Amino acid sequence: MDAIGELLGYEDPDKMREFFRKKSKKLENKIMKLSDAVSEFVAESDYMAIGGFGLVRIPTAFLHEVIKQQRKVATCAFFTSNYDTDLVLINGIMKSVDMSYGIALEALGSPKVLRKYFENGGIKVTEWSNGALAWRYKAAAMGLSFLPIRSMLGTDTEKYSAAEEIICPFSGKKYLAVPALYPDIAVIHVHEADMYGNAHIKGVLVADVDIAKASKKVIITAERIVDTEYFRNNPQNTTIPFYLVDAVVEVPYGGYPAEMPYEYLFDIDYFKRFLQAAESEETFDKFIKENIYECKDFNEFISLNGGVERIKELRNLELGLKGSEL
Amino acid sequence: MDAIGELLGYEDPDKMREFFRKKSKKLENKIMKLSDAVSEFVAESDYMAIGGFGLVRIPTAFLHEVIKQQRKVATCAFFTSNYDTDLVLINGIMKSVDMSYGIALEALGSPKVLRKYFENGGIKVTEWSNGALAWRYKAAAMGLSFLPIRSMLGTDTEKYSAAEEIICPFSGKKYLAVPALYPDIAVIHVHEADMYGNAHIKGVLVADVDIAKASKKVIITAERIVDTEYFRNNPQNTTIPFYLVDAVVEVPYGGYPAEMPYEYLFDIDYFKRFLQAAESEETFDKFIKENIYECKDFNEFISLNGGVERIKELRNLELGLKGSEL
Amino acid sequence: MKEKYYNEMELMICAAARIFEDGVSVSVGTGVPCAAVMLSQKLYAPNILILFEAGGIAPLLPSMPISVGDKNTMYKALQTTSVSDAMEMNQRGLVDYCFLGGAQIDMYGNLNSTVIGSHDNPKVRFPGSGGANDFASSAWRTIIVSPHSSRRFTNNIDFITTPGYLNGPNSREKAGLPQGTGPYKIITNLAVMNFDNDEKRMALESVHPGVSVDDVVKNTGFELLIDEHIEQTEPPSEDELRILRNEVDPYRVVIGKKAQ
Amino acid sequence: MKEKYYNEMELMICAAARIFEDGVSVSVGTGVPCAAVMLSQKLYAPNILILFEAGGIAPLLPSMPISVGDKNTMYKALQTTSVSDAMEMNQRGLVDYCFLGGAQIDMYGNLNSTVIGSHDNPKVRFPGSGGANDFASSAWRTIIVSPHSSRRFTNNIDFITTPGYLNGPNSREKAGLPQGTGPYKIITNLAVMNFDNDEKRMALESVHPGVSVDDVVKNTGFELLIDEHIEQTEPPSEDELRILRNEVDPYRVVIGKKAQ
Repeated sequence: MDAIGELLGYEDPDKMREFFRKKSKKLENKIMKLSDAVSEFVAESDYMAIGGFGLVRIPTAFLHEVIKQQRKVATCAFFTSNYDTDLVLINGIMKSVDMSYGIALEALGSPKVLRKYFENGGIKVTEWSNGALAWRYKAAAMGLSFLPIRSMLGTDTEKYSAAEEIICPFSGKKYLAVPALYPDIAVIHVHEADMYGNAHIKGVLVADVDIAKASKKVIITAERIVDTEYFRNNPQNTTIPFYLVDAVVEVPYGGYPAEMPYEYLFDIDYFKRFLQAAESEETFDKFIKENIYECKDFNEFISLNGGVERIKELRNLELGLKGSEL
Repeated sequence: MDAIGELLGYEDPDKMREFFRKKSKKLENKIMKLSDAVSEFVAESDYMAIGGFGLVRIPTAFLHEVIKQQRKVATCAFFTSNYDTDLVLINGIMKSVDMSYGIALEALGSPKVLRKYFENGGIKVTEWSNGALAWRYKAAAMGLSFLPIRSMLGTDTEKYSAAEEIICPFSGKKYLAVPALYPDIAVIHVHEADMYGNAHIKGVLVADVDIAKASKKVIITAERIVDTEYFRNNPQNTTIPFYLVDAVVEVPYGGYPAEMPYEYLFDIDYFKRFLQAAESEETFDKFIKENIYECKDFNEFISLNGGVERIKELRNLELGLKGSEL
Repeated sequence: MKEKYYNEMELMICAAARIFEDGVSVSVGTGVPCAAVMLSQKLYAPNILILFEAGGIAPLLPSMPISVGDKNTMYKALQTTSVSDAMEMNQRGLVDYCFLGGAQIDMYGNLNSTVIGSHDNPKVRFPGSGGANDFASSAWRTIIVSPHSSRRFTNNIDFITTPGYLNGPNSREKAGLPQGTGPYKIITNLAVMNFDNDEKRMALESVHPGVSVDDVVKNTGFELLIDEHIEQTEPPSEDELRILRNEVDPYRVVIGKKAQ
Repeated sequence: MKEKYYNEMELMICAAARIFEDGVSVSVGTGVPCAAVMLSQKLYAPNILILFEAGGIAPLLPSMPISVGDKNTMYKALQTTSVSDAMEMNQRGLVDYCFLGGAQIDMYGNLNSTVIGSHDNPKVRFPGSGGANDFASSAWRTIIVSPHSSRRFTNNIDFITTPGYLNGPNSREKAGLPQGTGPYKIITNLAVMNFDNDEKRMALESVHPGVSVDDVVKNTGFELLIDEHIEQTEPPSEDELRILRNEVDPYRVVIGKKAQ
């Protein structure tokens, strides 16, 4: 089968080696303000990758700031993604995307207004499975221009992808080769980071380690900054090592309204309001205006939605305290 | 270049899928006595893989028991290996091996007697690099019959390997495809394990996670058995999950004379005695007789070499206590 | 009559829960699949190994997850890991069952969760494959849960997101998919179906209480293989319902929804 | 005279330590390479990123490791990870320098650490590639440290374990190795050598104090490229020796050995 999808985010591995060679490996203070990180690192030509999964560990603060600053990106991976890519869509200049999952908040439903971006034919989609996109990141992370996989074969998902069939020289079996994916920018929300960019993620890692290795620029937003001794005293805590990272931004509750494992649950009420608003352009524009454009910063957004009191409730829910229930 | 080495440890991926399908995924008590684990699991036709690196985290107790019981294996991966493969060689029935590194205790020297096994032409060697063997395990661990790599190309290491050159369909670049490696049995020494086989390794992981995934049977030897709650309360501690594991053996100091990171240092004096003895067949046979055959169990071996007092010294050295120095 | 003591959703969950042998591994998402494995774990298969593609392995699910990576998917889990690790476990042959759904299903069990209409100019755009294609490619047995209608059960499938038996016998193997895998059962609000071993086509296995074979035929847009004698699906037992309602889904997150 | 205040091993370590720009990453093993990066870190390149193939990343080496995975390689490390992770970091282009040795070296910088004699019936069997082939394949610059003798520096190399420039210009690229990589410098007990940019052949860069060009030629089994004017290797400075002896290797684990 010949795949007819557009090949996005791919580069020659030797060209990427040259790029990675030039990245600084110094222990430098990379802490930045959120607004500066967005204005300095997000460019219109960028392919953006976003960490987390579904309603979990989304770099919301960063993405809200991207919208506030009306920074646009050229394309994006819709991979295990919900609220995150919804936010990227709002800026609406993407013409092509890699997509394994998107425009749905899993069990909660789908934001109608954003689905229209696709149904109007305004966005060209290259199809993948979650595994395929995870493996595309992994190929790049391994320093390879492709990885063989056993998914997608024989389906329209293969046909509308940009993969190529190959034969294993040992078994003679057919495999699908997926091309490495090198995002220009990745944004990953973590529990702890130090000033150099060493970062610790608790709970499921999704594809974030490979995304950090695959991406040209990596922005870490962290619930809190910790001393480097935190990592030196337990180097197994280092989920993402400093030399991959370009900027570190401290944003307490920076994942809200998504869940931060072991810290606070997602705010299901917020997401219901979001989906409700997304029923029409008008209500949606109003919702985004109130929750993003008119909030002077992320703290104001949290305040608008219940503030630290709401976070406390979500924290109790996350930790299963006080007989609180979802 | 056409590689002329013998292809060892490879199987068809679909055949391996059938094998893995049948492995029990139940939470069963897998704790066994050391001697039973050896007699039940080590077979003469086996390809054996050994965890750890160099002088670090070697499953010594298990391997000493293999020798005591005169259990032999058909072949073995000499990968980052020192004392471990030296021990496997002692039983001496291997006709072919995969080798990236062996018969040397790194900076300390090489056991002359064991080098002779190779210099007498009695063992056929398929050559690999450390990376290549790590990636062969990883291919199997990923459910693939091969992985593309960028090492070994153009060298005699490639020529005497069993790899195949392939072309990347995206970049047009030449890669070396290394075949998946599926050991029949793997032995891995860990810090903590529960009765089901969940295992935690501290410090460098070497290739042990991939080895555990790639191998048909996996034996865990552990410094200590812990309650399953240890893992359920921090599931990021699970370096090797239970469903990969066939047997769990509790052996305190089971890595001695190798280092167990954060617990005890390697016993450099022992290794010097070992190398000294390996200067001649006669002294070596005597050394092995005393240290292995004539020890009724692993505790007696430790006692012979200084006992728990020596372990205490090595522990102080490992932890850098009391101004103790290597 | 049946509405007296159970609803369609409860029946579907119970029918699914009975499939699993003890000690099998099952990849699940949110909703019905998750309720089914929880029920199965409590009643039939205490050693069932549950995995979520976001990386939660063997959690002691305290209640229904809403997101495939949320806290319930890692509650008292035996490991938290990554998407590729879960997918590679599957690719290695370690996942016995997966649970999927789709907007369209054809007679070979191929699933569409991508678009209605043409790919580049869709009438409706769905979320896409997610992990469905991966699990259906490499898990040994795929279980499909779906509302039953002739619009959904159609051979005019707009897009094969996820492989069933593709074009029939041997076509999975020819495409390169792992040997011996494929769709196993389909559970709808009307019936349970399976696949004929030779033809790899969908066959009726049992109809739910109160449903006739004809009801199923009318709501299926292609020809089902139908044996002369079709059993009735075992209705939920008292035990199943008690545990489902009291322990598995006390807030009626899943069983409170309509099956269609 | 020179023996008065330093030995050959000390000179080699100091010559190697001066190579590194601040902020580069270096893969090292035990012995001279490790002493050199430790010295470099203390004197010239405080931000040098040290990595060990067993998985120790950016440790604050308190003293010389004896094994590539031992406690020193992870002491206050910023990450402990795996062989494949370290090798993939290298394959991605993130390792600037690696340090290697070998039993034989030819004029293209190819190394043998596998056998003397034939492969299948060797006179001497060495440990094999270890990680050497991987690092020399993908690290940007390979530094070779070796005793200098015509037996070792020979074009009659019995086995190419680890790639230098293979058969000369473009042969690495033709073989499929990553672009722009290859041997960079060779440091022996007699001299420092590098590689001619066009011919990819070994060229003399400097001779150590007290060593003549002729001494180097006599101890090299192939024709070296030699410019008319050859510099003298800068001898160890007082600072270098003080730190090397007091802080880097106080127990003379490396500097107490003979270079040959």
